[in-house]
Amino acid sequence: MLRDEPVDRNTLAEIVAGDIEPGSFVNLGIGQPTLVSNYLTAERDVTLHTENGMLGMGRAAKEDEVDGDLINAGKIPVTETPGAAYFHQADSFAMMRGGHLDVCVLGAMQVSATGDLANWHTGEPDAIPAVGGAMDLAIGAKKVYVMMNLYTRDGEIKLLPETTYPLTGVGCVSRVYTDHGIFDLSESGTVTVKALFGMTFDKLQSESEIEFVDATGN
Amino acid sequence: MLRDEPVDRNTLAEIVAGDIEPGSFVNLGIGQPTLVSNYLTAERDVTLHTENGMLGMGRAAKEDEVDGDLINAGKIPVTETPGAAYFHQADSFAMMRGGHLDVCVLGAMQVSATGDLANWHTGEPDAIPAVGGAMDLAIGAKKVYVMMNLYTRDGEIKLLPETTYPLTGVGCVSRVYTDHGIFDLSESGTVTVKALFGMTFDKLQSESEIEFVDATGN
Amino acid sequence: MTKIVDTAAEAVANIDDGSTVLIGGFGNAGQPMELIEALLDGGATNLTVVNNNAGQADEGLALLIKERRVDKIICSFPRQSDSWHFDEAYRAGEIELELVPQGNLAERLRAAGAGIGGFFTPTGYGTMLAEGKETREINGRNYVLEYPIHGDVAILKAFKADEKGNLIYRKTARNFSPMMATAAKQTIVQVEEILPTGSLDPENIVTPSIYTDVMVAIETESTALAAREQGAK
Amino acid sequence: MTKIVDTAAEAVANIDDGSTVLIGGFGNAGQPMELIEALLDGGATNLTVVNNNAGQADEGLALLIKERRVDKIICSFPRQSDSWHFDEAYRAGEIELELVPQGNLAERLRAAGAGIGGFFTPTGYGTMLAEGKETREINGRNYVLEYPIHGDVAILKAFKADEKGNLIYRKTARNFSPMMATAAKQTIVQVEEILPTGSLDPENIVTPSIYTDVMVAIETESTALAAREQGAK
Repeated sequence: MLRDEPVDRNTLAEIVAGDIEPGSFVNLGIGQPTLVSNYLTAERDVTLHTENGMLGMGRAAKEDEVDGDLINAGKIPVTETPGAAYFHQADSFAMMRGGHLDVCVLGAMQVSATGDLANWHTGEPDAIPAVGGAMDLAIGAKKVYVMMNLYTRDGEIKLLPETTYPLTGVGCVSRVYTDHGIFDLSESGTVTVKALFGMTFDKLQSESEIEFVDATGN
Repeated sequence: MLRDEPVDRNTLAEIVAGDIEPGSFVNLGIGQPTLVSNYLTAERDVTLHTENGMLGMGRAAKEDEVDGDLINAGKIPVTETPGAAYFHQADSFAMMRGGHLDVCVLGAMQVSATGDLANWHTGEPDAIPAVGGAMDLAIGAKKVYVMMNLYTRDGEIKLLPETTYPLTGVGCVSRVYTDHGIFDLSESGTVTVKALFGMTFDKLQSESEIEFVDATGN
Repeated sequence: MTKIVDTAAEAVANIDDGSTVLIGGFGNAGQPMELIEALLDGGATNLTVVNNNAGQADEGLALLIKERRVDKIICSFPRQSDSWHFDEAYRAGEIELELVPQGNLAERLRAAGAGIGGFFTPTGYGTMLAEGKETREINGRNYVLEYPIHGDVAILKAFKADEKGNLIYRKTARNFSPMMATAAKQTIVQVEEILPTGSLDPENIVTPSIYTDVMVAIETESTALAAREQGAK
Repeated sequence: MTKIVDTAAEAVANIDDGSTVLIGGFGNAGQPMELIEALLDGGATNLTVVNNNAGQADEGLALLIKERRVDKIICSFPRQSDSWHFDEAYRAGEIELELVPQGNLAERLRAAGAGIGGFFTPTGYGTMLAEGKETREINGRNYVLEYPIHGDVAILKAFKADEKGNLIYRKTARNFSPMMATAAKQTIVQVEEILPTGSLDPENIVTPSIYTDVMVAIETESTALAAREQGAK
């Protein structure tokens, strides 16, 4: 797939949603991945997991629905869908760690060619660290997808031969969705480019020492 | 305590029941320990645990109460008491292993002076082994009591310096109730004789190399 | 997504020879008799079975063993007064036995479902069931290292389900089933009744739908027992 | 046996200086605000606190930290937009932080309650949070060895209790409380309402009475929220 322009976050969320198999159980990380839920139509019958103890999480609560006892992992009030189930935190993380979720979609600061993920800590000495469920989510599904901008605000590429920030998980990411393209990762470090948005393969290859394989169908 | 005669199983069960603190959570093993429940009056407010997934187990079911979905660890149909709770086998054994029960009462083939317990296997080569929850029960309470006859049918004493049968648990028994007396065990191997029934201290001491301490108050 | 099928035979149709089959139940309570019968009729063989027991009398798991479909059983309490089919197979050297203390069995199944690689348990330390196993003293207590037990398939009995696959159980028939549902690649459940999604209170679900792959509604004695209990109130 | 007391102050009266206190809640959901306030009023200090977070805004755990009663916190997610009291204490070097991935935190609390001496978890392997920890490859996957977290006391919020001490929770306010109830020497619970024993369905109990030591009935917003939900049906 090729597009002339980079895609915006909503378009990217729609693309991710389209790649999730109907009937899947999915955890959407905080931030950009949350947008995916807007494109998961009822017919897709996707069940959302929130790691603070619920399967069948619904949309964000409207003002008159807000219930302090019903929040998501980002501490945002949400709603309940029919067929939902509540459970405690140990059962909830057992569900992730045990590989029962079909897909996790996470944000990232950096991803390596072999699927190493850095998304919790810049490593700056004065930063107060907070990991939450990030390391559990990183290893917490059959497929772990990352959704991020390909470049930092300073123009540095975030898909790297090796990450430089402290790791969240080792070799855990299978696919990366970005505003400039979609990438399948592999243990060997070969990265298959599934789609490019407003960028040529040559331009991409010129920016990185990663061994890219062009599968955009161009 | 001294009595002129050995005590029968029911009398011994009544003595054990009398030693269980009001409000305790208790697991009674299969066989002789089950008799203890007959002497746990309502005022004692003792809650019975059965390792197949229940707190608040009631008495054995009468004929018209028999429910195949409500059985105890011996697979005997039982009843439910107000305030009961059901849970799965992992939670049930977590309750034992985590040391939450106040007392377990178990049968035994042999007990050592240091509290080693043998109650699951004679070690005979042609015996089909079956352990069930025995090893979990052995380490599964704040206090583990044994109830047994002091002698085998062949007249061999079952409270020994060291067990000869395969172990169920190491150093786990704190007290032994028998037809001939009651014994407190210790890590050091010193056994304190709390009561004797139809037996003198000298007779007991003559039969064993255990270092007995007479606390019968005689 | 949970698939609802019409018969026990369809439910167990894709259990292959050589599978590790986790079978729910403690004695007969919670034992999925109809699924086991279908498995017997279906002919799958060379199975490894995980259950607390090794069958009672002449039904369910006991018949699988009688017919020599089970190469190996992992259980805590095989020998009972009515375990004659197991006893015979065992004495004939025709079934392998891995004896596991009951709490370790439950915890090893939980570990499999929870992605835990191994755990240190005090149960069995110093006994012949820990021979050859790694041990460690932690904070003054001795432990044995035990590993997860994974299943290819779990066959379970629950009480009620909703169409989405959420499950509740009845009384002590719950026993091993919630762990087994998490520990197998495929979980097949017989339930008394499948209700419309939304009928079960989300607070009371014991096995969330994510773990249920195949369901079949089969009414057993449990339905009558529950009705009797309701009537008595 | 569960003791029922009349006030939050009585409930927390015997929490000693230097205790390890497990505090339920994920953010404000399930956080036992009234018990924490009583702990604040009671003056206990030099505490080690275990919670998912390190307090929000100007209530509950945040105030305990503001008042420098907490020497150390074991949590997964201290830094939030409104964690200013923690941030200040941390930057001043006046609070020690043990950062634990959330699932490992939950599992370590469960292990403490379940008598497990340690367990191998894949979470955190290869990261700075596993530095110095024992690791092991098991069946081709890499794991970190983690140990239980025991508490001297747990202070929790549940939804309903019966007089015997059985507990149920409400929605995602359940979170860490069921594990914490099992992991502490003493478990203290604030509940919306204490019902006569026999009022709760034995199938639906989340925390069995054996884990509950002290209870106090305190009505909070949860009661109104549940009533609103009932009304909406």
